[in-house]
Amino acid sequence: ATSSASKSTFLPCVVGDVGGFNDHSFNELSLEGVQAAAKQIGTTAKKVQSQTSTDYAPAFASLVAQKCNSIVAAGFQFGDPLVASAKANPKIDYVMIDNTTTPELPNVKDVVFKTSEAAFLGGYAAAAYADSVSKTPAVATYGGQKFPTVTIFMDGVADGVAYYNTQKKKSVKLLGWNVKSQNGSFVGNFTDQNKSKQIASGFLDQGANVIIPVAGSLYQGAYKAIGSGDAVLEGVDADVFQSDATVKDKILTSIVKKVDLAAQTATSLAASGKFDNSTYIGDLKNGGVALAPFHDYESKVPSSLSSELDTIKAGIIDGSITVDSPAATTLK
Amino acid sequence: MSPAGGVPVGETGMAGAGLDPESIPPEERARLPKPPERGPIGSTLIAIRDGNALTTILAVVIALVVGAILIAATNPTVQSTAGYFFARPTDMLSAIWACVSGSYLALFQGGVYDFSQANPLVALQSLGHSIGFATPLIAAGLGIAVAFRSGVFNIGGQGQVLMGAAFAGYVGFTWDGPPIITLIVAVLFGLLGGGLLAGLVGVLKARTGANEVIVTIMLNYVVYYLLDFALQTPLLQDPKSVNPISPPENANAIFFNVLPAEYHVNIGFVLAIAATFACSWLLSRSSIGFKMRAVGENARAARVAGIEVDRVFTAAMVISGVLVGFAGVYQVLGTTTTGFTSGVDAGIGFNAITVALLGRSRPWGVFWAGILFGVFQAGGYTMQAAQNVDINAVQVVQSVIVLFIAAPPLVRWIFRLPQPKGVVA
Amino acid sequence: MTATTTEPAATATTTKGVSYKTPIALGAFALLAILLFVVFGRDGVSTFSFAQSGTVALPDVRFPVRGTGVVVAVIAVLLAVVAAALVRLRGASSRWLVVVFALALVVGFLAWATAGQRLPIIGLLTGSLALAAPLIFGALGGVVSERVGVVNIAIEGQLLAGAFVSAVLASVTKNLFVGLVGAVIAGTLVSFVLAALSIKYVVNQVIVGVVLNVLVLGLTTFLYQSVLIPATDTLNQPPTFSNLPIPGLSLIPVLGPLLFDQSIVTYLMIIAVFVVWIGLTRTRWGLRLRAVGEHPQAADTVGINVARTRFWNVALAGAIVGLGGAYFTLGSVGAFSQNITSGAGYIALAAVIFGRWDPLRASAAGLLFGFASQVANILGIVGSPVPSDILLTLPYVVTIVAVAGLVGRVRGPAAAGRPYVKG
Amino acid sequence: MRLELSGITKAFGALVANDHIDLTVEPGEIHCLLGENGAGKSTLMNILYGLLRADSGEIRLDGVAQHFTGPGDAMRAGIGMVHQHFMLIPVFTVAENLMLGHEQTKAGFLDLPAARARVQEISARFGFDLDPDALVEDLPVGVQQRVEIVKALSRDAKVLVFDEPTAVLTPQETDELIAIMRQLRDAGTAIVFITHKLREVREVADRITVVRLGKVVGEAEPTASNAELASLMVGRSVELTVQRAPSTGGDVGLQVAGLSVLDAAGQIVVDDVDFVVRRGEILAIAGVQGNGQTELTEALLGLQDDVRGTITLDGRDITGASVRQVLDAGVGFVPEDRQEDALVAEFSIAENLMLDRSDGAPFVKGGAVQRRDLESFATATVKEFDVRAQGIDTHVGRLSGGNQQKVVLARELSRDLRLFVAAQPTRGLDVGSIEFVHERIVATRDEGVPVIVISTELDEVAALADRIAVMYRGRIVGIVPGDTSRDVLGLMMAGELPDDVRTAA
Ligand SMILES: Nc1ncnc2c1ncn2[C@@H]1O[C@H](COP(=O)(O)OP(=O)(O)OP(=O)(O)O)[C@@H](O)[C@H]1O
Ligand SMILES: Nc1ncnc2c1ncn2[C@@H]1O[C@H](COP(=O)(O)OP(=O)(O)OP(=O)(O)O)[C@@H](O)[C@H]1O
Ligand SMILES: [Mg+2]
Ligand SMILES: [Mg+2]
Repeated sequence: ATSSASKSTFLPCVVGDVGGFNDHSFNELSLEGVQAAAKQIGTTAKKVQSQTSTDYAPAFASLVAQKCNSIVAAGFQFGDPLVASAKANPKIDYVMIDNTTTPELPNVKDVVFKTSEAAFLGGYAAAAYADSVSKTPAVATYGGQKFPTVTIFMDGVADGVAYYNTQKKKSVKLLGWNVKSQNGSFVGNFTDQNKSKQIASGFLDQGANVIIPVAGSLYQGAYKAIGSGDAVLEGVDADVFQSDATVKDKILTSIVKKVDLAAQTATSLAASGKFDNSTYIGDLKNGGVALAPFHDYESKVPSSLSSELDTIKAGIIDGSITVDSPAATTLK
Repeated sequence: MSPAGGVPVGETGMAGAGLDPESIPPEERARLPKPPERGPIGSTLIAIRDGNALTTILAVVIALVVGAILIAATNPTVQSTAGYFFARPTDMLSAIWACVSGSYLALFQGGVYDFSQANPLVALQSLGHSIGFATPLIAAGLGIAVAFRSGVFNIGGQGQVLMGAAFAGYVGFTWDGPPIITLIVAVLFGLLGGGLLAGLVGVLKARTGANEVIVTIMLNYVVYYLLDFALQTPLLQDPKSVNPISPPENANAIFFNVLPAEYHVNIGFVLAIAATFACSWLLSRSSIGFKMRAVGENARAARVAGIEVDRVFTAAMVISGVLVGFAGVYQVLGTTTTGFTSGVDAGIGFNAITVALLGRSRPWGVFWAGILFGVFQAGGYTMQAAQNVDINAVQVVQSVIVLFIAAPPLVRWIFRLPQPKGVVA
Repeated sequence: MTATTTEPAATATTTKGVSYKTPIALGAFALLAILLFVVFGRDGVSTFSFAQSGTVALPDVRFPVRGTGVVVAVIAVLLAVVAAALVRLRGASSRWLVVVFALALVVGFLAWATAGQRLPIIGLLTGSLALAAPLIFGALGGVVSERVGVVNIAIEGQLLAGAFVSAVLASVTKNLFVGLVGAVIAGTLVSFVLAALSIKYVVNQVIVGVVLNVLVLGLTTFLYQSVLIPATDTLNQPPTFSNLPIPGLSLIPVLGPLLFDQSIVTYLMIIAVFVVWIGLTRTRWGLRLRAVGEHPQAADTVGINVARTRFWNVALAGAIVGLGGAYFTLGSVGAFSQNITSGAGYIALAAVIFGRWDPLRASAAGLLFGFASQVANILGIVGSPVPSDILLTLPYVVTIVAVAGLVGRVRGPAAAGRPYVKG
Repeated sequence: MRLELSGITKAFGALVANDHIDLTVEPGEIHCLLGENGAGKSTLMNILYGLLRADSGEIRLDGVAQHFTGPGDAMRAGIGMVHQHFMLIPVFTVAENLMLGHEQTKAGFLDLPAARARVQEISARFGFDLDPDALVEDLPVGVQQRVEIVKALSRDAKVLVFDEPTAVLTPQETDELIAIMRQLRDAGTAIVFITHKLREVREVADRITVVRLGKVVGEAEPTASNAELASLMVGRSVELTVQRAPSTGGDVGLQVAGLSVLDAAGQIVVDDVDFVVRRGEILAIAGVQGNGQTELTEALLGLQDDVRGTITLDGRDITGASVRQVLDAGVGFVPEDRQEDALVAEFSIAENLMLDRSDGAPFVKGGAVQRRDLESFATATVKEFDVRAQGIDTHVGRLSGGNQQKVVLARELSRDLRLFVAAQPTRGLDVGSIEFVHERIVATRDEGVPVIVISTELDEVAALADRIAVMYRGRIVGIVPGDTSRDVLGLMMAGELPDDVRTAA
């Protein structure tokens, strides 16, 4: 919608959800994406973080008042306030991350992710690794709170582990999540590191070899639970090996959801006047979600794993392997 | 703000862990209003006469200075110019001036009056936003204050807001009834929700002696997780969403605007004003209010005088819960009408404690304290957006202001002001 | 009724005066037990595992779930009846009876919930202690502060400040003990504000506490985001205390890993519990502290400086709570992260009251809460049929039930919350 | 040690509580301070003890000027004080209370055995019987007062202040205390003794100083008559004994049969009590504090949980009725502890006057307080009962004890009564106030209301009673006529009923 804006005056903006811009998750990544785009354009982005989960409208209003040209918002609760703001400000381009909005507006772009596809690979890799290091292999996952953006990871992981078991006729256990009953282990928030640590310890007691905490920065608690033990972690959202050097020695791999890339791309498009309202679905095919490299574990995972993962990835892309997640049902 | 009206009083049931007549320092005592309680105008006049308005203004001044230090210290321009301060001090000083004045202007523009707008009516929309934030805080603050005055310490605001929101929200999205009636029914259900939860606490306290501080803290968590659960079941979840969010409210259940839509001032605010009048009447003129205050001040004497203390506790909790529940109602029918989540309480339950205490548990004190908080919240967003001030810094400035407002003796000491007139000791 | 029909009072039956609260509570639980363990009984075997590394492992205990459920339900009913009988005869039920009842029910519930699974008892207990540790520190600080007459709502803020400062100082100096000292100082500083405002400037203690929590949360989050995050390597990467097994003792089955294979912070906590307990009851410090909290004017008349006593003991309380803050970082996960305490201070506040302002009972209340949380964790881990959100309410519900059913009316320090203003 | 106070002035805001007071107390002298409620006696003593700082004036001990910053300094200088209101920690034991502030320790721990020994030693010296391990809150007030006295004595003070210690003591206990004071005086201690009981003053004083409105108005001789002392104190002449006609003895108003009360711990505190009170008569219930009188009144009012037996008022059974029902049945009640049980300190006089009529007529209509009615009622009542206050909006907590008591009386007596129960109605009041209270009680009787007066004060019992019931260990030892001699009553209060005594049941 904004085509007249020249590069120097274009003002990209971002709204964060209550978790804050340092959540090691979608807020942080969307800010990074917008800031990266701003740097490219040669400007600085404005950011506003909601103080509570009901005042999204004022957050938008304050950015509108700053004369932002594009606004990126991440978090499912933003949906309707964003639509309302977009309706009132047709000249501003809006990017809605992790949610699909109705009705379709010309200046709103939805960004969603088939996270379960990457998580499937993550689950498979975890199972393979666990199987290679233990006679009683087990993979554990737990969440911060039971949000679909969280459980979609857990679904994918569970399917991946199950796929490994059927393919290899093994019985790698999955702890912490039951796809069928959609019930599992949760911290109850995204801040209680001590509790996260105790839950991870509990999984270690149950013999977990790989732990996948889907809980923002709470993987730090899990890292401490492992201590000098042999178990490893899988990161989520970002490639945690790169984003948090303090834990990289235990990061087997990460299930990456490229919110940053999506935010950056959409912002750049808006700046260059090429913004469109088509929904972006990040998946394995377009690289919107991915399994990060094994980095230091490259040599410790079974040598055939990489090629197996490539095959599975191809299978998922061509549809021969399906990943089910109730949480993904709205992703057209 | 009108701190003219004494201080919150009464055994808090935290076994004396609260606010007792004894806790009133002599100089406060001397300023205790003589009953009858006055309306807003009267107490403002008294406040000015007694010099309270002055200490309040000075408190805000100190807090703003503290906030300015915080804002300046974390401003990137200030930091970079500090590197060569001795070479060219003016750079840093002007950077400080720029960020501090800019931030506070933004706060004012976002919270009270946006003078960058030519049209004064448009400029006043900021105040409308603040009122939107203030409304639930006033209602919940009144609830906490009523409990306080009766000697019960209600920390269960969060749970009661959630209950109010869930009950009202449920009616609002399931029943597409006629205008007004739907709204009334939804509101009443919400009040019922808050009242039920708080009433449970009251009954537990009356029957088993269970300390209300523990029970309310625990119930906050219980209600939160139960609501989160319900939001994942067909009971409350929007069938169109996979997310734990409720369906949007039906149009007839939504608080209608009383000013042009841009002002975001709806009937909820009118109801909050009405609630303030009602509480004022309740506490100073009604029989039940009289009993509540008697129990709050001296439960033993109240019992000897034939007042059924346990019943009064329970009644106070229920009234408190109803008022706090209204904050929840406002959240779903006034603020986020497009579907609520388990975060719908928006921290109101806890902020309301501060609002109540800041307003010294007097209804009109609570009202103005709520407005002040509303201004901060609305202005806080503009501060963030315009000056890139961290939301947490805004929170710190708010807290500092509250502390200073609550401590007139400290402010007087800082400014070497004399004791107000007519004070003993 | 006439004078002649009035029995000598001691043997007469009454409806008022004696409390049937406990038997009623037990009865309700017995019904619940029947419902859960018998009506909704599950099949399979639950294995309570005592496996632990490096010590003499006890053998596993296996419970056939249905049978265990029935037995527990029967025991529960019997004990409830006995309790009612005791109240009728003696006017009060026995504390031991309640303990046995609770144990039976816990075993029954754990067996029921882990049917077909393995329940690691050691992990359950050590995890409980780990979750309880900051609560216990917080509760001890709360007890000290409130016993001297100052209501401490600011426990949450003190914990958070302790967690923040200890992480930063330990990172910068690479020295854990400097971190601990930092935590103590941070907690004390928060206390200074509480003490100065509430004692010297007679500001309402509750308001100061509530606002301090908001202030510290805002400040630490702000500093975390603007200062720590950009310099994680230097400012927020503290070492953590490793466990120091006490030779010999740590080999004792169950108790060894629980009590004698812990980090310094946990040992400090255990020591603190006993020091505060003995100190409060047996020393001059404790006597004066309690006197000031009960009747400041009386303390004044015997030459005790009330304001000073309050000020320094509130500071001490902050120091203790600050150590609890260090538990979150140096004692548990190392790095600070935003709102890492997640409301532990409010739970500790509840533990203070639940524990009737007594250090031992308050610590026990903290342990109960930690235990209930860890039970919920483990049930989530082994995969229980209960939805996760419902499981998460477990510790809170347990607390409410315990407070309403077993504790009842409590009386705190008489002068807590009241500033002392000399005439 | 010789104590000299000179020019002591202390103002609380506009109120000058002490106005250039001079006072000298010689060693080996018992110096009585007399004055009506609020005259400034306690203020003066609190200044001496370092609890308050004087605005001007000087304290000299043996000629040396003192500068006390707190009670610690005063104690070190050799001053001891028994305060008007108990300064004991209720949840501490006697020994702990005694050691507080100057604790002995052994290896860092409190040396409780030493404290116990000290309690026993001092109690033995003065002939008390104190259990060092008893919790103070469990002790009857008389015994608590002994603890206070032991506390004051334990530091071997050279100047001892007793601020109204006898208000809560029985005659026997008072006599014991007087003996102790004499013993101390003879050992050379300088003693200041404050009391409102003129009998005690004349019995023990070596010198008497009278204070009025913060100023010393003169000295009196111990030989002065009660009437002289009283008029010096109050500034007018006071009727020391109320004029009353003999009881007319109407129908039975209240009948209590087989009444027993059990406390929370299941102990019997009122044991199978029977009595009646007729319309137009005053039944005084005498006895040493803590023999069940408090519980008896509370049982009548519905304030006790565990009550057996029957209470019949005008033929209606009110056993087990709630407080509300009892009040509505026409019972007026003046509780023993006015500040804790009768008044809400932060409420105004007017609000306190409607405290027990907070539902329904005359002050509440349709759930709303009828403020105009209340105001006119309060204005009239304050005038009628001569409550000295700035206005009906004054907080009751700021009134003197005597005026507070008048507010309670006014409230209870302005209802239509069928029974009036007054517990310790004049405790701590000055003679002027006592005169007033007694007059009102007698007037109530004369209107035909049955009245129960609970008092530990034999003077009061003698002044008011038509009949006297004496309680001992929860039982009524006997009911005797109002003119029964003090000696007999004294015996009865110890549980003995002499054979030759006429009973009047
Ligand atoms: N802390 C205080 N603040 C304000 N005024 C006070 C205070 N203490 C005492 N007063 C005032 O000083 C006057 C003298 O009080 P004081 O306690 O000395 O009387 P008193 O002679 O001891 O009376 P009583 O015989 O009843 O004990 C009172 O009338 C009261 O108005
Ligand atoms: N904060 C205050 N402001 C004004 N007056 C006060 C205050 N506190 C106490 N007083 C007054 O101080 C005086 C002394 O208090 P105290 O409790 O000794 O009462 P009193 O007159 O001695 O009555 P009593 O006979 O019951 O002992 C009272 O007159 C009381 O009204
Ligand atoms: Mg006095
Ligand atoms: Mg007095």
